[in-house]
Amino acid sequence: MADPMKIRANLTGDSTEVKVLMSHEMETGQRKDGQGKPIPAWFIQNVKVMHNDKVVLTAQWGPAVAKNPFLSFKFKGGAKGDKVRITWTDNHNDTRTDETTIG
Amino acid sequence: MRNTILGRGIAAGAMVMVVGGLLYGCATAPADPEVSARATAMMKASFKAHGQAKLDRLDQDETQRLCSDYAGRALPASVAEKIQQENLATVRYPADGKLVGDWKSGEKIAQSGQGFQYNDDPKKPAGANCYACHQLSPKELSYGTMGPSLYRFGKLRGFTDDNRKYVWAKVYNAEAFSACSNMPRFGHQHILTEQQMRDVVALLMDPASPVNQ
Amino acid sequence: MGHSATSGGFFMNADRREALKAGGAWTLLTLVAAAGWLRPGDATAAEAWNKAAFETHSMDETMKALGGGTPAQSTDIVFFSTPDIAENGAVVPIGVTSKVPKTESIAILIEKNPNMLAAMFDIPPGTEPSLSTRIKMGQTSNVYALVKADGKYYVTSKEIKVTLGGCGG
Amino acid sequence: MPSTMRRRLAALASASALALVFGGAFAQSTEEGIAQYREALQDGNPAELWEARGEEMWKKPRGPKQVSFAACDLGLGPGVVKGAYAQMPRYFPDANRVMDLETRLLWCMVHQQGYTEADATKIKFGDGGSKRSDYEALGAYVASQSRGVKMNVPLDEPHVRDMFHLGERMFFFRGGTHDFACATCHGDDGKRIRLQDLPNLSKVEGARKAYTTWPAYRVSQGEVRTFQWRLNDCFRQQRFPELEFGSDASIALTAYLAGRANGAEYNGPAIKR
Repeated sequence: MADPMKIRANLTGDSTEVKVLMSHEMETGQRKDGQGKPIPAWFIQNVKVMHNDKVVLTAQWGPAVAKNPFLSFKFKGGAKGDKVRITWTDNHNDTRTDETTIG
Repeated sequence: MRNTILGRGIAAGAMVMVVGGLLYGCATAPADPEVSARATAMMKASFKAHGQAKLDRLDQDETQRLCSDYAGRALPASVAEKIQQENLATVRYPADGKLVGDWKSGEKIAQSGQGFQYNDDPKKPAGANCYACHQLSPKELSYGTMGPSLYRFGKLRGFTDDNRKYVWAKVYNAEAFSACSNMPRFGHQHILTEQQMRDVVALLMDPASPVNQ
Repeated sequence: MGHSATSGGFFMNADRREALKAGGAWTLLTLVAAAGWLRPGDATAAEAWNKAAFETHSMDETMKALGGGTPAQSTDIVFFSTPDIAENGAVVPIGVTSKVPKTESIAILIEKNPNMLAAMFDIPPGTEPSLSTRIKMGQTSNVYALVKADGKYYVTSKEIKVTLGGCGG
Repeated sequence: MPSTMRRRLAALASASALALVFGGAFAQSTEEGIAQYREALQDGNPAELWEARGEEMWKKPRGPKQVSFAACDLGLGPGVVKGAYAQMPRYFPDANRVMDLETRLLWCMVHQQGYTEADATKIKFGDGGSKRSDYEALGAYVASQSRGVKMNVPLDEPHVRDMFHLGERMFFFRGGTHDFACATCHGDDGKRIRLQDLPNLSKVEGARKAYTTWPAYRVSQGEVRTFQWRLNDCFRQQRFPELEFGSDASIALTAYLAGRANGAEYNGPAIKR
């Protein structure tokens, strides 16, 4: 199973800054292994960030997003103690959801 | 037991018990021959042959030994002179007298850092990795500064026979001109082939080379 | 009905637009998803990944796959924390802020990558049209930040040089 | 439309490139560009993913004996992690040996958790993919627990001091086909290899700046690298044979560099190109 994400959500004024690190190969499908066989593409395709029950960001990624992806953005309306929940789904249909509390 | 990581450690620990007290309190003596000898013995026990890199790579020649022992101290003029003389004597010029090859091939050699590492294929040609330390063609932004800039080397100094011979000899054995130089001895240590040497000389000494534009 | 995560952004391909025009079913699904009634894993299955857009080699093809026209150059799109030179192409930080009113989505495109589109983000109201991420670059290239705002496309670009790092061995 | 559009975009691109040059708000030089790059990377360090994995590993019972690292003494008492990395390498009487972090972890795995040495050293270094090394996760975690702590390698201890001196000689040892020593690349101020600045590790300032960043996440490898890896790969590039994991030479050189960094605040695991 995929490793947990590392999520930070910090409130400054009325803006919540979310920073997330995900553990993922993000294999491009362009590389070859030691025997010269192509390594199949394996990458996160969809990301969704929820604040409590509201979607605050969705993303579609291609294999050009760097390995162990990083994403940072800000949204309004968050309060300390609220939940921020992030889900990713990759092209193998593997998925992972983690959450944190706004601090 | 001695073949394990932890086992080896215990054996070494015992050695420390014998000589450790002796060193304690002594001033730092970089070239203390006893410490150097123990460091060398420790290294030989701590490295293993891997691919083309065998343990004999830790056997120092006279130049390497002197430069190690005097590292971090002023190199006495007599020692420097000895190193330069001995290394100058190793320089060989090609039998056909042809010193300048193809700068395009030279540029590739200057870009490549492959060769002689334990994970390198010994059948593939080695590079000289000139750009790791020198600026050469202005098109390459990623160059190092351990050595001087060689941009416009031939243009500034002149495309003369003497300069071509000097470049050949310098690439062949840099210790012949500058004792304990950081530059590898590409000819003397058989890092580059004779033709590769010519190509590198061309990169610096061919008027058409991008280095001289 | 206002914005939802999937309405009006890059995520919408032609089929989806048709679905939306047809009303009813799709709108309900997005509302359900937005309200969090579908747990992640359920909802993600319904999320779109615009395969065609991730297989393009030029801006024209990308715009076509996204269902948009020629983007207008805009000084209201700004790169931040985006270096001019990348010490390693495997990880290149890219930050994009859009000051274009009603920004709905932001995409990052790398001209000389095997496929041009790297990432697209849908920005619902309440989320600042500003984000940063990291992408791979195979070589020195122009990087485009493409913004969709109020149904129109805007673009800005900068060149990022990719250098060979390390000892070269 | 296709080609005209492409051309228009190209024109836009060069126009904005000019704006960059004349605007003056962006990098004026390669060095500044690289500095911007490094600065931008600081925002999020994937080493945190390794730290989290290492913390879990540290706390869970493991090995044939199902013993956790709570029994493992890194020098400050069994299970104490806080500040331990900043005081390593150090002498461990129970092993009668100076050990760095990785060697000590190995010792705990073998002597407390019941692993064979062969099992515990099967994967010394990961490959950034599915091949993962426990040392990289544990190393990231233990090191992170010294963040903000001043380096304080016990150089007054005779065994450590002896290793420090041997490591110093090793630093200046020239050998191999290319005559390289550590000092070849790391013995002068203000030099770089390609575009990489080379810390002068023969000086206290350089050793402090460099040592306190390891272990580090290497973006080029997508992997956290420990100091054992750093030395191993330096010697590969030096054209030496392979430096063995946990060998005395590896510990002596670490003792020299870590000891030279004494007094500096530990600031890793860092993120590097």
